[in-house]
Amino acid sequence: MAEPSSTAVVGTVLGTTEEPETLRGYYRQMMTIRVFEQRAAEMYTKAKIGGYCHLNLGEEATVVGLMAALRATDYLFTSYREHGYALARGAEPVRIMAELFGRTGGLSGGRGGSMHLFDPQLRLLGGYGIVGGQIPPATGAALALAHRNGPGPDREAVMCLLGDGATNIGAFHECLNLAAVWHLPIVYVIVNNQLGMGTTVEAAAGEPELFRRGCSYRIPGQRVDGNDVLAVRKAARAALDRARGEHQPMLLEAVSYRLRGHSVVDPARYRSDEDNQRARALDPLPAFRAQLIDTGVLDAPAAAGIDAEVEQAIAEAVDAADRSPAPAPETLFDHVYATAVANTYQGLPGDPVVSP
Amino acid sequence: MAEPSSTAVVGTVLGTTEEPETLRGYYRQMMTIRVFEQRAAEMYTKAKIGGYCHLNLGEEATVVGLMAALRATDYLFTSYREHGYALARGAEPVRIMAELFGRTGGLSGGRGGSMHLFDPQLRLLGGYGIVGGQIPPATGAALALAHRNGPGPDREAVMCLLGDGATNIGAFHECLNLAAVWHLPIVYVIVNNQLGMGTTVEAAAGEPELFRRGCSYRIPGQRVDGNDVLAVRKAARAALDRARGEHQPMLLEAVSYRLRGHSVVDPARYRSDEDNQRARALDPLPAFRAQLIDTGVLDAPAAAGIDAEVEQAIAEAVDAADRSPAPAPETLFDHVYATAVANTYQGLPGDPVVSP
Amino acid sequence: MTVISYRQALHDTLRAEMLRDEDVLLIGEEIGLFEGSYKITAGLLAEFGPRRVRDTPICEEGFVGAAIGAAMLGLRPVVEIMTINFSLLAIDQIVNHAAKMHSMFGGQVRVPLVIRTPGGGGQQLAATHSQNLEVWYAHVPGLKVLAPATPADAKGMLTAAIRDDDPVILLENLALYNTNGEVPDGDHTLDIGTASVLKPGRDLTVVAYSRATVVALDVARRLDEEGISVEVVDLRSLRPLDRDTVCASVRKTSRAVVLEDDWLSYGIGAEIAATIGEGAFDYLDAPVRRVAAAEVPLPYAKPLELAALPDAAALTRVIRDTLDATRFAG
Amino acid sequence: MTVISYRQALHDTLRAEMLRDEDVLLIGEEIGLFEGSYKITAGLLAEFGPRRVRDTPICEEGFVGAAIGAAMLGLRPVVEIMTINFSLLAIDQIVNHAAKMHSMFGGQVRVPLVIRTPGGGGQQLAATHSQNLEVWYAHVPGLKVLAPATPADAKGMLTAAIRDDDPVILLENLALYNTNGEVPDGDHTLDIGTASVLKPGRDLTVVAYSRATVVALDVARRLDEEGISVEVVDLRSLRPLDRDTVCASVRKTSRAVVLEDDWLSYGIGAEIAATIGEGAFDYLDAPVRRVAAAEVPLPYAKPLELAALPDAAALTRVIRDTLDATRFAG
Ligand SMILES: Cc1ncc(C[n+]2csc(CCOP(=O)(O)OP(=O)(O)O)c2C)c(N)n1
Ligand SMILES: Cc1ncc(C[n+]2csc(CCOP(=O)(O)OP(=O)(O)O)c2C)c(N)n1
Ligand SMILES: [Mg+2]
Ligand SMILES: [Mg+2]
Repeated sequence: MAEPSSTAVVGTVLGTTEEPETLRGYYRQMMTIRVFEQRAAEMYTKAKIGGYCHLNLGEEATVVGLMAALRATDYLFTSYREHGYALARGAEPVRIMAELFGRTGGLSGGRGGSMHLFDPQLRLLGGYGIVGGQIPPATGAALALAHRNGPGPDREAVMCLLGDGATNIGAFHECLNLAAVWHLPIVYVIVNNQLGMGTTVEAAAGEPELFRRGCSYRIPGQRVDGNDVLAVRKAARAALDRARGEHQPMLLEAVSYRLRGHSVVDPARYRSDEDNQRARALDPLPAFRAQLIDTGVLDAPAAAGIDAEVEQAIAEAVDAADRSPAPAPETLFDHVYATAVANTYQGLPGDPVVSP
Repeated sequence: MAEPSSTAVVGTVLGTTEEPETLRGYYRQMMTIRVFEQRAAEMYTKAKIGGYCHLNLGEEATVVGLMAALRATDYLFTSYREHGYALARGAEPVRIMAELFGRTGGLSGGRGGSMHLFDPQLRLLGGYGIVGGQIPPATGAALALAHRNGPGPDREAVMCLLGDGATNIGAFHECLNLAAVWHLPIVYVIVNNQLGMGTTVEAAAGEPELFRRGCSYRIPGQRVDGNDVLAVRKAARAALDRARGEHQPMLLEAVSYRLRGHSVVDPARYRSDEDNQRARALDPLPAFRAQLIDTGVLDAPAAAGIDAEVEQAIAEAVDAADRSPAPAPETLFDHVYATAVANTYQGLPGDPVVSP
Repeated sequence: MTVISYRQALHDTLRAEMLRDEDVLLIGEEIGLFEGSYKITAGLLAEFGPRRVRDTPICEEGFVGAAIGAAMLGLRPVVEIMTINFSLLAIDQIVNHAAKMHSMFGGQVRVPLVIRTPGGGGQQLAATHSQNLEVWYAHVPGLKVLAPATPADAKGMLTAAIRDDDPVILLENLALYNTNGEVPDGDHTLDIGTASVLKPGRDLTVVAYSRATVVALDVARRLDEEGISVEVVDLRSLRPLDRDTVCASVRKTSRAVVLEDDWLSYGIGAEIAATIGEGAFDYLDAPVRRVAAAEVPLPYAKPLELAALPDAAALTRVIRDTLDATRFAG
Repeated sequence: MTVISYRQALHDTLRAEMLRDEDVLLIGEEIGLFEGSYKITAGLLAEFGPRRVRDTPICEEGFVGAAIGAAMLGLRPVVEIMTINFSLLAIDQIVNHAAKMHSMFGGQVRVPLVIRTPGGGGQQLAATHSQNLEVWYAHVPGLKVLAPATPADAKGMLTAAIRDDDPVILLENLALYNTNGEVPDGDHTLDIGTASVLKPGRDLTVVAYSRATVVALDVARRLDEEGISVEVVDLRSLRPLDRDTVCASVRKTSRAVVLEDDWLSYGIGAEIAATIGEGAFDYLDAPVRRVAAAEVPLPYAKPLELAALPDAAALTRVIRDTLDATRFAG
């Protein structure tokens, strides 16, 4: 297991130049993700949520730092582990929870579920359940940007998130190469939580310093401490600026550590006690809270106040989500096609194929 | 277009330590490939050969150098541009030409054609028509070797050839990574003929110094002048020795230049006159002949003698191939399965699906 | 109307749509400088430049997926996959992504993407380069799958495909590129999802698509001379499938044969036969027979290739058998 | 005979074959340390070590292709692809390579490879993780495709698959892993290519495979109580397809319904219906109806998922309709 701070890390010293309000805002966002994910786990155990459910627990600083760097006009593609990104990008918690509950009020109308959050207003162009599946469409979105406009400081860019495990799949290679030869405004961010299910980065990758894997396309890489929200933000901003300003792709790696199992149902027995202790030690939330208190940005009561507000807000979101109606069976064939054409078969199981 | 000799090239000075007989043998092999391919092109125009037909013209030094490095016990996987490899590996020209003619005497019984030469005795485990398609099976062959035996100087290794264009496909990435994490005895050789159909290496690859593309897996790379048969042999031997002796994969790049179109039918209009002049200037055959004559290994009459013998041998092979019978239609269902099982449908077009 | 080749019809349509709509762009291997493996895109790089005609490295998964992403942002990419055999490398992006997005994301994004790709055997390209795998795509909701047989339909369907907001697979055919036919001048678009009765007949219906349609028409015309009246239904659209037109024809003729270039078991013809069996059950005088490719990885050697692929002779034989089985007297 | 689960049957068979033959090795994502996404391989890494139980990075094309190469050199790899949905990433290696090699290389190399992979919807895994794409593989000569429904058949077919010298796809099913059944002790192997009549009946034949077979049996047993005698034919092998057993059954019952979990159009049932329409034409009293999944990318929301997937109620309804249509009186 790589020490996230061991190599090539961009450090940031807290405080001085940063508005306290901004920092408190990041804390609130991180806490919102934490609480949301805990409630999601709970709802899963209560069978309010089905299918797979992957949480961002332990990745909150990465999530918030990345989303702070992204402009409203930029586009975001993520893997299936994306609740936190939707939250930090500004989606209402109720709409995410409603999606997890499979309700019409959900971000994807209940059709996508946990792995497939989508919001065109937020330019969140999808969570994707096939490992690496988001990489080609994200690359294509950047192609569309480059097709329409030249580079410039006010241009749009694309951020494509992927897990450490996803760097081993062919689409990663094909698309980074395309981004390089086509000069696309895209930042690929490896959210390295040090595991792909039960597999460590070292077991999976011939070059485990993943940020170096852009070498095969002359795409520069950078590793950042994913538990340091400001370091993440800074590195992501620089990468995005280069992408939009020069139409040059970049590979960023944010190293954090997955706090729990791969998905809600995974007890993570393959992890040792030591691993788990380390996970807790690296947990970015208590660390950030302590830093803010140390530097006087927050005091304990204020922190507790934010925590309580967040708990309250998420609790309300859960309730409100539960009041959102489930899609009616009659809507089954909605959205299969965007353009209606003749003879589309819309039989239910057991219906005849031709009216006799 | 990269100058093959511009970077990281392993040079070799002819002569001194090398047996003249060996050098003359290489010349004969290179000439055999040259003549075979020319006759193949001719046979294609005469419609004795169908489908696609890709020639090794311009790559003769690479082919002969690589095959000289390979031991009889090693395994070879190639792309569809493989006539020369089969020849240099020791296949009788008649059996290759018979395959191109689609005859039972062909290396694959006439079932595979130009792109799919196979010979288990020669451990030539196939030419493959899907770009990059040979990379996973080759990697798996190396896995089988590693599964059965540890490393050692007398062990077997695998050589997997691929084109410059093939380095951009996902399987390249996935398999080099597998070879790295699994420590496989394999040498991947990029036969860089500077074009994939009409596409230059620079247009296709973010890192056009292709031998560097192992960086993403910590696989060392080396570029060699593919027009220098001894340099190729030396680099390939070293790589194979490392593969068999340490179970470490290696990426070798041999740079030459495609003399003609992508396949027999391609007039290569996308190439400039300058390109074509350069191709002729780089042609390894006259260069090697001149070198051998300069260094006294051959004289002009001896060279002419070899040329005539080769012409004669290939002409006989063509004739003999033409005498090999075509497979009988009754053998259509042979080899679809290795293990016969019940109810395999063997209807011809129009046959009923069930005997009534 | 002008008589042009299937290749020319495709080429002219691409050009016309690129002129009409600035958002249409072409993506594929060797479509620019090389002018296309089968020259469909000849001249377009010179006319529209590399921004609109984008050559790609060899990476089907990557460039097809990139076209999907470009389509999500409102461009209208027309991708060429050199042959359908190579589409297997991109199939995760086509089936797990393009086909799913509109529905899975609750109707919030559209994927106006066209994938042009030829199928077909018979050119001695051997097992990996001669496949007809269109049934795979036809099986998948979220995709539309077209398979024109004539230059006119090639134009009409490609136009419709480019203007459609869903991912459309346009299946071309190596053996059809050089065939000629009358093509309507000017704007010409067809309704996706409709079959066409290319030749009316009374005695038996042949259902076909793509190259098989051309063979079927030829056979039907020859049988006409013997007083056997064969109706030819050209499916044109494999998804949606125009079951009504197929069944209406068979209700009239009471006999049907399917001609298809893919493998028999689980091929396109299976669905056609099943559909007829259900939709024209009471009208059917004889079993629906399928004339399809022998179930082998297609060998390179010409005599084996010929033995494996369906042809006019096999179709004619099965038509006669079917008529005989029902004591047809002409 | 011992009663064990389908999961246990698969696990025990893998273990037994690994003990029997040193050349059998397992390759797949998370099959070792993680003990398998669905725990089929639990304990095997501990018992056999990483040489025989090989965890791989996420690279389906790469590791499936590597298994092919290992098989070419005489090993007998059993690959797990986590679900059939991810097999799309490896399909070029499976269909363009494994399926072609023996034939295309003139019979000079064998590919004794097994690919185990579960299909199936109904777990709210949404559109990309709930597919039943077995018909794609069933269409391809050079492959053998098995789809056991019972723990006993899971054992018999996996054993046969491992000992077979061709690439075999063994389709498992998420919904079957926890089902129980009697399994023969000791060595137990089945003939690839044979269907089985799981329950004899007189009035109507239901043809099914995998999970659908279990539903069909259940429905058949319930209808028995009403005096409706349904015969259940479990295909078990999708390629080769045992057409004779299917047709023989329908020649006896004169009515047939197919139950399948895949999409209706161009699904497995299309071939079954076409086969019956041809092979039992003169015996058939009513159209062959298919009960299949609605043609949508499967939505996550439970009510939509339930509406889209075939179930016992739909099968029962169609059986009754079919009997009614032929004025069946019991
Ligand atoms: C192509 C593909 N293969 C396998 C899976 C199963 N799978 C889901 S998540 C996962 C691990 C991914 O690890 P990583 O990329 O590190 O992302 P993380 O889950 O850690 O966020 C795997 C193997 C899949 N969804 N898609
Ligand atoms: C997956 C795939 N895509 C496209 C093709 C068509 N094609 C055949 S050869 C070729 C160019 C390959 O170039 P390179 O790898 O440099 O090999 P070379 O032909 O120069 O030996 C292409 C694109 C193919 N056979 N397979
Ligand atoms: Mg991870
Ligand atoms: Mg090349």
